[in-house]
Amino acid sequence: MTLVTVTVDGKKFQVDVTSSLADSDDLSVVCTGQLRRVSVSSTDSVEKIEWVVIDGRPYEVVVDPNLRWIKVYDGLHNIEVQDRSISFARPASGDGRVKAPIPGLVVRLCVETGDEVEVGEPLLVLEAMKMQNEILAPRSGRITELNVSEGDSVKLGDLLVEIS
Amino acid sequence: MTLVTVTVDGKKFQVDVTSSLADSDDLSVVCTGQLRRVSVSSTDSVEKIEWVVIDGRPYEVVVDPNLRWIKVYDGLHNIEVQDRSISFARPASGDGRVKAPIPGLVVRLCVETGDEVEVGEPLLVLEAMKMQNEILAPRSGRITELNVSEGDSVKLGDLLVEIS
Amino acid sequence: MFKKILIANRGEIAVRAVRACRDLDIWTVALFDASDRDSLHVRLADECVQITSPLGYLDVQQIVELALKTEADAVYPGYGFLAEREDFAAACEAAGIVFIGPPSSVMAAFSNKIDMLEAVAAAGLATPVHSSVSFRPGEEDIYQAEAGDIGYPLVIKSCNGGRGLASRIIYRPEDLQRGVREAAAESQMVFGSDQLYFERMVRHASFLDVQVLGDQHGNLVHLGERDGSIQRNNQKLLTEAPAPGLTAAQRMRLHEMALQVARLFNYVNAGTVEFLMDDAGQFYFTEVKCRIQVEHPVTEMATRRDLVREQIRIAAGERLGFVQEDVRIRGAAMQCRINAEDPWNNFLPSPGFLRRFRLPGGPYVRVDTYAYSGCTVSARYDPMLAKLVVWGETREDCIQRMRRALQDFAIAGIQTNLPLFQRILDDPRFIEGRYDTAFLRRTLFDDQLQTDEGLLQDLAVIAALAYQVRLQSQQPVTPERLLQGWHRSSRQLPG
Amino acid sequence: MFKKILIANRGEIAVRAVRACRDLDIWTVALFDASDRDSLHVRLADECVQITSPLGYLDVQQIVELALKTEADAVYPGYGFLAEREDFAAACEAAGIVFIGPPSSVMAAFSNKIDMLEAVAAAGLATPVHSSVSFRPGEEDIYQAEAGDIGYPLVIKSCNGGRGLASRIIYRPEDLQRGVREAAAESQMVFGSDQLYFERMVRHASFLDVQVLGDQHGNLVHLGERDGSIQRNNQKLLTEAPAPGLTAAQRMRLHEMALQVARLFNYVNAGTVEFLMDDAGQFYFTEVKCRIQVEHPVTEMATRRDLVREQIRIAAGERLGFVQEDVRIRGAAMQCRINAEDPWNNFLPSPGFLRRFRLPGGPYVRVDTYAYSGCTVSARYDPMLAKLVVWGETREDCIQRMRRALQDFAIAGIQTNLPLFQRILDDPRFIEGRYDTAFLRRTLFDDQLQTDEGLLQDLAVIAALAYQVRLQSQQPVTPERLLQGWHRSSRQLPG
Repeated sequence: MTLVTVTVDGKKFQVDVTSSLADSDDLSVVCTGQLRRVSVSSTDSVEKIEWVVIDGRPYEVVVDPNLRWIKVYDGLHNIEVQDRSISFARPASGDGRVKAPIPGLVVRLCVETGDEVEVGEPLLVLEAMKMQNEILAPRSGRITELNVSEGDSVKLGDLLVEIS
Repeated sequence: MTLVTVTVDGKKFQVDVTSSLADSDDLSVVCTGQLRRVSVSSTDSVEKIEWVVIDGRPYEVVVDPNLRWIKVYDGLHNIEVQDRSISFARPASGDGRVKAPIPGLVVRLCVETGDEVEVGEPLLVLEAMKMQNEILAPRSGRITELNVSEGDSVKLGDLLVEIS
Repeated sequence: MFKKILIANRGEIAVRAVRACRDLDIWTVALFDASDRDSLHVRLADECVQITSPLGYLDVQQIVELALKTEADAVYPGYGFLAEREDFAAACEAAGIVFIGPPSSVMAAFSNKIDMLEAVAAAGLATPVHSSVSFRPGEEDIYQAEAGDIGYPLVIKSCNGGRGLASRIIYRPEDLQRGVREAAAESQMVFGSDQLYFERMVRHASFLDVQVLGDQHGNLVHLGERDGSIQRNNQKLLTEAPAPGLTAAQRMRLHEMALQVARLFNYVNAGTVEFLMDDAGQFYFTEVKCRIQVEHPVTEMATRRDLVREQIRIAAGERLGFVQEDVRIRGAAMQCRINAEDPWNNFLPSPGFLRRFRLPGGPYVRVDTYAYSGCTVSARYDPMLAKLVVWGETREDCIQRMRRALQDFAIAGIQTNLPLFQRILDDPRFIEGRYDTAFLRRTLFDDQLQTDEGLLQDLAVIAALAYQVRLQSQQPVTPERLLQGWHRSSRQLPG
Repeated sequence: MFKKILIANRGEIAVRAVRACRDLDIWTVALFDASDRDSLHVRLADECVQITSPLGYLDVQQIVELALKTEADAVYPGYGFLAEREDFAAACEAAGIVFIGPPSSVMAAFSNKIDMLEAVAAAGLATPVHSSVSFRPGEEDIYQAEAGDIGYPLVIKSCNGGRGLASRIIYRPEDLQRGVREAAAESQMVFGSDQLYFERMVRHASFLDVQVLGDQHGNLVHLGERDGSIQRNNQKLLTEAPAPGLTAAQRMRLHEMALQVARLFNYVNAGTVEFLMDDAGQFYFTEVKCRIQVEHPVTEMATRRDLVREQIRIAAGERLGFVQEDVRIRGAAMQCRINAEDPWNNFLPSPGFLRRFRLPGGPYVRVDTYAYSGCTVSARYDPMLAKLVVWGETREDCIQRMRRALQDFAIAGIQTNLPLFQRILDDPRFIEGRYDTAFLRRTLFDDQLQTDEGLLQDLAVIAALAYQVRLQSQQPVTPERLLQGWHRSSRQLPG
């Protein structure tokens, strides 16, 4: 029995998974008061969830292991899961720590420590796949940390900039 | 350093693998006196050998884990590997024990224990994939064992008949 | 046009149908049994519903109920299963659901093979010599007499049959009784009746299909012929259009006859009028297939018409969007029926997990399949894995492109009959277009002839490496697997 | 005809070339750098040879040497890399190897953009207003004066450039200096020269390519036009044929102009004559592309001519197999350029392991790609993952089929711009064929508008299940991944 609140593209839904996954591959889930019959390709790991059938509606899906998004036929949808039973909230997405979303080469810095930046403003330019990619500020604030300089090559996930 | 005699579709070749696989993915192999430069997709396991480049000739391959055959662009080739260094010979392929090559249902027996059979003669009919499949005698001889009867369903590899 | 179509089939034709519906912006409902929940036709559909009947895809009643439950306004039958079942078409019509195919009244005309042959013969077309009456396996005196009149070799056929199922070629009188018994049993199993009849075998025949399309407003066209002579167990392994062996005059006559037969039965929707041509160039009408055929993409490549789309449009009451003069057959098209079976091991089925499944590509190459990398090929249904279809400006280009596409097709995890096609395409008689229904039986495939020393040496190198790899990863050789299959001695001629 | 062709390229065009050679029964040699050893073009080729130079696929000298070493009698350049390098064509010719493209003498005529524009203008065709002299970044007084004459907005272009590389649109004088500096640097990097010139920007333009083919015997034909107006960073994302915005008269005039330009330069082999059309319907000649283009399959689908095959045949000295009257453009064709990048995250590249890669199929759908399930998309080369091309009897059918094919395309492991195309195909202006080069910039994509409540609820159910699965398999949430990317706030208009 799992009770969660799920936010999908900004809309909130109450979802209760009433049957445990061990039972079978046909599960009952209550979403906003309505009972859903659900079958799923696998319950071993999030990566293995690749198709789901809900009340006869089949979905081929890709689920982010960290439950930030789900990809279906019409593209990507942002999600956020909040566990009501253990009232544990996942961090909001407005986080100010900007990490390298791809490995690449820092070809230009657009800000310095102490600068005030607006959301969407370019912070630096990362070159990868023969393209120059602007890394934008996820939120407004002041640059409190700047961990790279031009010419640095960075790995996936390296902390580049922190905005507070 | 591995010294083997390989029989491919009935033709014998002396092959010496001079460099150990650990070195790199570029290996030197001597085949019938000629040095070959070889690179291979993986040397972790036989299943992972999926492409090989020999002196600039690329091959996409499927290798039977038990080294009975190799599949390339023009189909299947039978092989037999004999290790010269430890003079260990793999059993000949004329073996008389006939195992179920697919799971299925025995719908007809064509022989009884004690019968004399010629190579290629039908032993029994196995139904799978909506088709009736004749299992043929791999060699001539006498039926010394008959482990199934009509109506039996058999698993992959079950011993069906033995010919001595 | 329809809002929602239930697809009463599985595998590649169900996938094909979902796509055709999407191309018309029609909602689809996929049907699946317990073993098919994960299949591609289900994944691609807008909705899916499980068939729980033990009869599975053959349960007329449940399928009609599910169509009503899901509010489908039409049902697409595909081929096989219920596609040629007059009672299914009737049940759909009774339930107010459109059956995408000919109306049951038209199908009824084909339900008795002897009557159909007589009707066509009465219209002045040649048909194979056949028994005047039908019989059941018990009526030996009847069928012995009939067999005597017709002479050997003869073909035992089911009165209700089709798709070559339950048919046997008998060469010698002493084989007749067993043949009749077997055919009757199979006919009972497949078609629910053991009524049989005989046809005299047409030797050295070409197997010619003419594709026709008729709408509900009396418009009828043909889309040229297909040569399906390269068969094994009545399965067309390789099909091409146009048929290589026809003169322009013969071709025109063939198409004319096909239209004549279709008119005779007031045919509606997509159908195939089938003929045998003997080595004297004489055509014999054999049957009409009241459904889409496995080989339809060959015609689609040659004419650039989407046959499944036309089936749906016709069933919805629309008029044909074109007339005979608009049908242009350009270049040559060819289809190889790729089965999950091993041609070098007596065509044993080869189900299992598809570790690698990389489709051939490039211009004018099309693959219709339900399979994909990482799926499992079930042992439960027939072994057809994919249909590889190519088109070329000339027959020569087409053959060369097919050779290339066969090489491109990378499959690991199961065995397939790909190598068989590579050998067919290199056979001089095939290249010259001189082949008939006996081609496969007569053709001996010895792959040692073609393998050059260089390739064998490279294979030896690969084997040696694989051996060393196994030594190092010390996988024990399990005797069971060691001794299973792959005896060269069991390699033999297909057919 | 050639015996053996070395393919001096990688990725999908190298795969395309290997297939075209196989279709002509020509032996192929694949070139690969250390990172490409495992790539599809290597796997499919008959031979392969490694390029060890740090310049990789750009090393003229080593590639010619390898062609000689492998005894190739011709080299296929594809697009990008050395395809438009006159010196490469010359080096091949000097080494006695056929360069499959126009002779270097023809390419020379295009090496200086200003001269080329003047030549075309002299022949009486309209060209964009452009600077009369070229300049280098240091010569500010010159380019300020030129900019004054031409007026804003203007386009900075490289004299030696192509493919829109090293070009910048400048709207305000104060941006000119920085723009020139950047363009010069990029031009130096890409084309080895920092000579620049200006063109006045043609606003609300349509980007029209006319495909031409000329043999060595003076025969020249066009294969119709392509509309490539839907661009981002000078990359044609969606291309269609025929161009939706042309009247029959305009179309005829456009084709005539293209042939006129090709004749003017005695063009040989496959090429593209490019024009801009302003909102008044006036055509401006811009450049000639001396190579196969990324978008060539669109023309292949519309005309059923194999352009790469024709390139090879022409280079081998053969005559065109057809005349202008034989070229029939039937129906409509469309290509989506699928990139490994995330349109909702500022188009960041998304390299990585392809866990799932299932191609769309069915009639008249073609995918040109180097990728396959289980391969790794390298961060080293450009993000083009696949070219999805479809054909339809009408433009409407074509759009609907493309929608279906985009839904069919199953990719997991990386992000792609597939959703962007789904939105383009639903845009009313696109559906009506009313769009220009500003379309993407002007189009706002808000995917919340289209998602209905039902889908959102089902997604919530899936998310809840995934959450429970993760609880049970207790995978810890690694802060690093948790905090990376996917901020909705960073979603913004493409372009």
